[in-house]
Amino acid sequence: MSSSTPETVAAATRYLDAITQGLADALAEDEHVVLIGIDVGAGGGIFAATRGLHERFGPERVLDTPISEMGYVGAAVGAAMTGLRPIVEIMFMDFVTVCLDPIVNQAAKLPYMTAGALSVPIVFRTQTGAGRSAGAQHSQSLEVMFAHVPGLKVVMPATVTDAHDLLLDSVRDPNPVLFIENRRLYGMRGELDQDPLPLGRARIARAGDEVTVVTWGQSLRECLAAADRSEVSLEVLDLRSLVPLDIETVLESVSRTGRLLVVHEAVQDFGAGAEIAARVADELFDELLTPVRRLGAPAVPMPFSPLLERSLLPNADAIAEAATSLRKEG
Amino acid sequence: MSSSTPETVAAATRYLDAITQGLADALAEDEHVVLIGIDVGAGGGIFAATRGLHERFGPERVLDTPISEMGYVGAAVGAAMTGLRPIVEIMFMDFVTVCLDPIVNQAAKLPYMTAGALSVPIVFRTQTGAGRSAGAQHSQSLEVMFAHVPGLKVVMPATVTDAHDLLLDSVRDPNPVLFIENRRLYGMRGELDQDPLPLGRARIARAGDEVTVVTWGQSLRECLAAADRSEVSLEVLDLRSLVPLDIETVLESVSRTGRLLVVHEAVQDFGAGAEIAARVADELFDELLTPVRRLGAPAVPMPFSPLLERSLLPNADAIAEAATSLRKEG
Amino acid sequence: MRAQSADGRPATDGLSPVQRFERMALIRSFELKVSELYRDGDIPGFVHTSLGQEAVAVGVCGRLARDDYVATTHRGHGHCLAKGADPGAMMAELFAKGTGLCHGKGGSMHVADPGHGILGANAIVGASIPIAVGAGLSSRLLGQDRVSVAFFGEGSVNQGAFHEAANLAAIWDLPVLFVCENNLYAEFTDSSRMSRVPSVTARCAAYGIEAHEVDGNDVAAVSEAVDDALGRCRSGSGPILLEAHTYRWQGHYEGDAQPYKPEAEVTNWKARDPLVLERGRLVVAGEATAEDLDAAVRGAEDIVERAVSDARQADDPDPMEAYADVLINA
Amino acid sequence: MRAQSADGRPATDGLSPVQRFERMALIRSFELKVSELYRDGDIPGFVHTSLGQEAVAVGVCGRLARDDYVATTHRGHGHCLAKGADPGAMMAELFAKGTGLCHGKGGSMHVADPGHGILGANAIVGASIPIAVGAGLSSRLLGQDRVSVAFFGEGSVNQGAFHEAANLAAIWDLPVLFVCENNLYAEFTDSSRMSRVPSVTARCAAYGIEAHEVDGNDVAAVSEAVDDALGRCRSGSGPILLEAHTYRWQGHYEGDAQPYKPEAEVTNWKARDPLVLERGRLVVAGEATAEDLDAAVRGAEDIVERAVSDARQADDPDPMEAYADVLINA
Ligand SMILES: Cc1ncc(C[n+]2csc(CCOP(=O)(O)OP(=O)(O)O)c2C)c(N)n1
Ligand SMILES: Cc1ncc(C[n+]2csc(CCOP(=O)(O)OP(=O)(O)O)c2C)c(N)n1
Ligand SMILES: [Mg+2]
Ligand SMILES: [Mg+2]
Repeated sequence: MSSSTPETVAAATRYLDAITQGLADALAEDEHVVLIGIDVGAGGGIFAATRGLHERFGPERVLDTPISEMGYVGAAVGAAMTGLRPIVEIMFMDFVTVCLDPIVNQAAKLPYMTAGALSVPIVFRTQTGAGRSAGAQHSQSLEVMFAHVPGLKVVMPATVTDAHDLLLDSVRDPNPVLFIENRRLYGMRGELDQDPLPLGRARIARAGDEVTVVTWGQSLRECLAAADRSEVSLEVLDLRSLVPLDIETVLESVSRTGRLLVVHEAVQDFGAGAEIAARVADELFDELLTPVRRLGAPAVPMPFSPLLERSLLPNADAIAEAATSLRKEG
Repeated sequence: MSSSTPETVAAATRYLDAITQGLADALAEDEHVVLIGIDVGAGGGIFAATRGLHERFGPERVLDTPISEMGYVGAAVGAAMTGLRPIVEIMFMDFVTVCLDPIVNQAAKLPYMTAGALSVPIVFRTQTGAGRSAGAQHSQSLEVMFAHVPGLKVVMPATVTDAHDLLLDSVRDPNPVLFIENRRLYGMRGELDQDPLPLGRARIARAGDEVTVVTWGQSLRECLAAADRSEVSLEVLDLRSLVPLDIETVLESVSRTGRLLVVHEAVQDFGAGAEIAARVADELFDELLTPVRRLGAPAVPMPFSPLLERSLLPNADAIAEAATSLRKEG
Repeated sequence: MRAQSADGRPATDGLSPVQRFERMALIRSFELKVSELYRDGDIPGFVHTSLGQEAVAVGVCGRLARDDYVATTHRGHGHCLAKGADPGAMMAELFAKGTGLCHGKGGSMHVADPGHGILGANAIVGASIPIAVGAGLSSRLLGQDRVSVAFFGEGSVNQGAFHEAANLAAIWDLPVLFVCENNLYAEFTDSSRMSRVPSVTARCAAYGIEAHEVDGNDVAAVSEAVDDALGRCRSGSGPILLEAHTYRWQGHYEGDAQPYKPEAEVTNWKARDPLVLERGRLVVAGEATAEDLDAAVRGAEDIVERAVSDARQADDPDPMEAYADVLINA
Repeated sequence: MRAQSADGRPATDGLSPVQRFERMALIRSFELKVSELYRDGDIPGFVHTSLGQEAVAVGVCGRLARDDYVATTHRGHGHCLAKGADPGAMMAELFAKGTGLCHGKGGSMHVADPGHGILGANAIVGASIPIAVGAGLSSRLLGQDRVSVAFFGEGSVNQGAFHEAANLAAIWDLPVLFVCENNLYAEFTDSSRMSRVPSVTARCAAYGIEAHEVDGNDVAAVSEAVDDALGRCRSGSGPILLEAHTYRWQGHYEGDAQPYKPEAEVTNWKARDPLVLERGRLVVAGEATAEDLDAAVRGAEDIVERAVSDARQADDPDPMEAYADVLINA
């Protein structure tokens, strides 16, 4: 946990509580920080992530909005340009489709278009997470859309400590940051680090020497489970952010293992995994023992049926199998 | 030109005229086809692409809208669900940020979510094209955002005949199609094919045997110019559509040349080129003589300055250089 | 053969007062059962019931022809049942079974039944409004006399999609009936706090759209207002809005404990139970006896019981359904 | 030291009537020159001039303090000059030079000058409205008494962004002055065809926002209306809208031949040239002599000439500027 944070958090904290704590710490350490979103105030958020903050920090710091994402996300960008440091919530990642402009055309570009005269220190806080029958319009992982747009950082915490630490780092960052939680992880428990890894660095979540597995978000759990059960030795890297992309850590690992599997919950086709695969296949052309493989969701919308949905998401078995087959190939 | 098209088009047609002709043919051949957009009617479109259509087909077939993209694109989707075949214009591709929902969450998903009970035969017609100092909010090539979303076809005509033929194919397609023109090509002249290549097939724009260059949109011209001046023999493939992706034609070519360069105007990082690179590097791991390389714009918004802008776009020189260096590597 | 409504429109589905009661009883039973099943974990995903709002659904849809269109929201079960969707196929959909209306791929938030003119529930607040307007456009341009109904909550009026779509329907004089169910809340938020003008009727003046308020718990009043409006809609004079004042009995979603609602408010509204009110009216007017109506309620309960037991026994969707209906073969 | 405006606000920048005339003359000269330069190919990109609308820019900005905010549109030159941006740095920006306000990276559609409270022109119709609302939020939450002005055209009122942002400013009682320049056209479209309620003032009733119409060609009338409004905005009672009736002399963009405008309309509006009107008023009222005003016009022309010759001689941006200001170092 950050040294400037006064609060202590109980051991075995839930990911959701780590988010709440991160928000509270951000609000406490800088009076320019405000929370803005639908039902983030008195209601405490539909996942209870902001519970208690309205009471503690008051309605001038924690602002409920109408169902007007284009309006309030745009206003948050304007507020960030003029002295506030808003954390603005987009309830489900799928809803970026109604408020993409302030993120992609405004926040991401204004510092550049004004040659740095304006800055936009803002956190767009959202969550994704397929696997709960939320249907095709509430299950999308669209991180590649944002990683592709210059001027945005894209952060995807996969652990409890990162839920807290990366959130605080994001708020302190002078750039617009898209902070993507995963609601499947909200109930997960873990410890908060005393000495957090900064934003921009990948973490070796499990050391190994035969196949490097690069992932982020909820897929990390599946990858770790695969590492547990696989006879192949997997080195699991949690990317933590897509922008900045810590390609050095990835290259260092793959140059040791000679094999790479990229795993993500998002659709595989034209997904963020392709960038990592393309970079590594290029830069380690002579070192790679086997082709770089990717494992993402197939190119279909997420179905409602839990059975169908489960059949589409990369799970520990599929990951272990892909790793084994890579190991066998060369 | 399609056989069902009554009109004939003069030789050495402009790309822009081929679009107009494609729209006219579509309106003429199917009375369910309507055009919808800002100033597409009496005004004839800000690039004159719809000139004359309002007069010829009347205000019930060619509909001017208020500046309400979310409303009219959404309405066009609703119309496509109920018997019309709308061609709806989004004036600049950058404006998808104000109307992404009807494209990504509605049109792309409704057929799936309803198990095929609904279909959405619609063409989202838009244009992009950096290189004319249009600034960061009028210059983006965002095709990867759509190629990543299951349920959409993504078409990018790079030639005069494709401007016409692929447009007609898109209108006849039972699926939602994002049709992305390039305004830098509007003045380009060329011939209309008698026997058009169907949507979904890549075209070998130039045969060669040392380096395969895969591209689409305005970059095709640069690639062909590079092929002209390069001592290396380039095989240039015009992908024509990202979805469907004609990976077979790409694999066939690269398995002959052993080398691949992917070129696009969009930002390279997390761009569509990464998917093609990753696929080929995986499937032709043993055949590739050199790493797959990509050439796209660097991760910066497009600056206004023509000088700066030019320095960022992949041009014939850079393409030729990249090809030469690939040839030298192995 | 077909019954004629006041405006000469064939109204096969125009319900008699007793049929309306039956339909309301069906929705009531269905929603009560769904709430119970959700609590017990039999139904996955998110579920939003329409308990307390039955008179709006039936008052409106009871006056529509089978081929009139309806587009609705996350809270759409009642509208679908009132419009004629099969309760068995709907229940099977909520159970994510292969026999469901959408083969288990849509779920509660995406039930659709184009055969009954139901263009679907929708999980994006505001998104179905432009879709309904588009259906109205089809009707007008194809020379049909179908009306298109958009159901939405008062909270969604703050979305840009409402603003743009309402304006569009008005300038194009489309046969669209906007039905705003003002149930006082949007999620945990008292909607009157989210606009200085809580009256949706008053806000319609901005579009030049005729708007009327109606007691949404009085099915006869709603029917009458709708009859009036439909005639005008079909005559070509453009859209009309009805603001139906009603109340959401349950939480926003199943599982919401609703701490934000004053107890007296709940009590007062429950005292105006639309089924009880209509029962009283029918009996007093001599249109039905208490026994008839008890039988109607038992009939509804039977239908729902059968729907549940059929759904339980039905097969899961075929695993290949996960891959079907993404893109239709051209 | 500082002059005080009626409401006690320090108004260093509050312009006297003669200064207002000077400022209008500056805008007139600037825009005429820009039009000429664009025609001659000296200025790249898209350019939209504000000829004919000078009185709105000066009437509004002439009453603002330096630290009050302004956010504007594609047609923003006049607003920036009126708010105090340096004409030399602006012209250099339009020339895409390194000495430009944005180092040549923004251009006509993105001029910004935060030192004068100018949050930027914007190329996305409607996008600057929420940004201005956000600046108003900063002002309120940071306890400042700055007012935030959103300039926009009547065409953008049909965008969802306007609807959402206006409602938000109203419920949050923000110190925002909405200034709608109703110049009758949006691109090639007569805006009165795009809403049944062409009066923007009337449409404000939907938000409970006080709105007034003003003769936008009468700088004194605009000033007076603004003075009135500013006091109320700063008092905490929330936003106010002014609808300034005016006329766009030139085409939508430079190069547009405007076939869609009736000749008499153009003649009538040009007869109400805001500079001629104000000149007459000043002379009649004895506030200035014709000679004074001629001198003012010559002064403005000199400033613009100098701006042009400086811009011509200025250096292009450093090539490395293309890569700067994308992400700020954390
Ligand atoms: C674009 C978008 N924003 C937010 C949500 C989350 N959400 C779902 S329902 C709802 C409230 C809708 O309120 P109202 O329109 O009054 O309908 P009601 O639930 O009362 O029927 C919200 C905010 C969403 N689904 N889509
Ligand atoms: C979202 C979006 N849609 C369309 C456009 C294209 N466009 C630029 S200016 C304009 C007209 C704006 O009209 P109005 O708001 O009246 O401003 P005016 O040009 O009259 O100053 C349009 C449609 C755009 N830039 N952004
Ligand atoms: Mg409601
Ligand atoms: Mg205008």
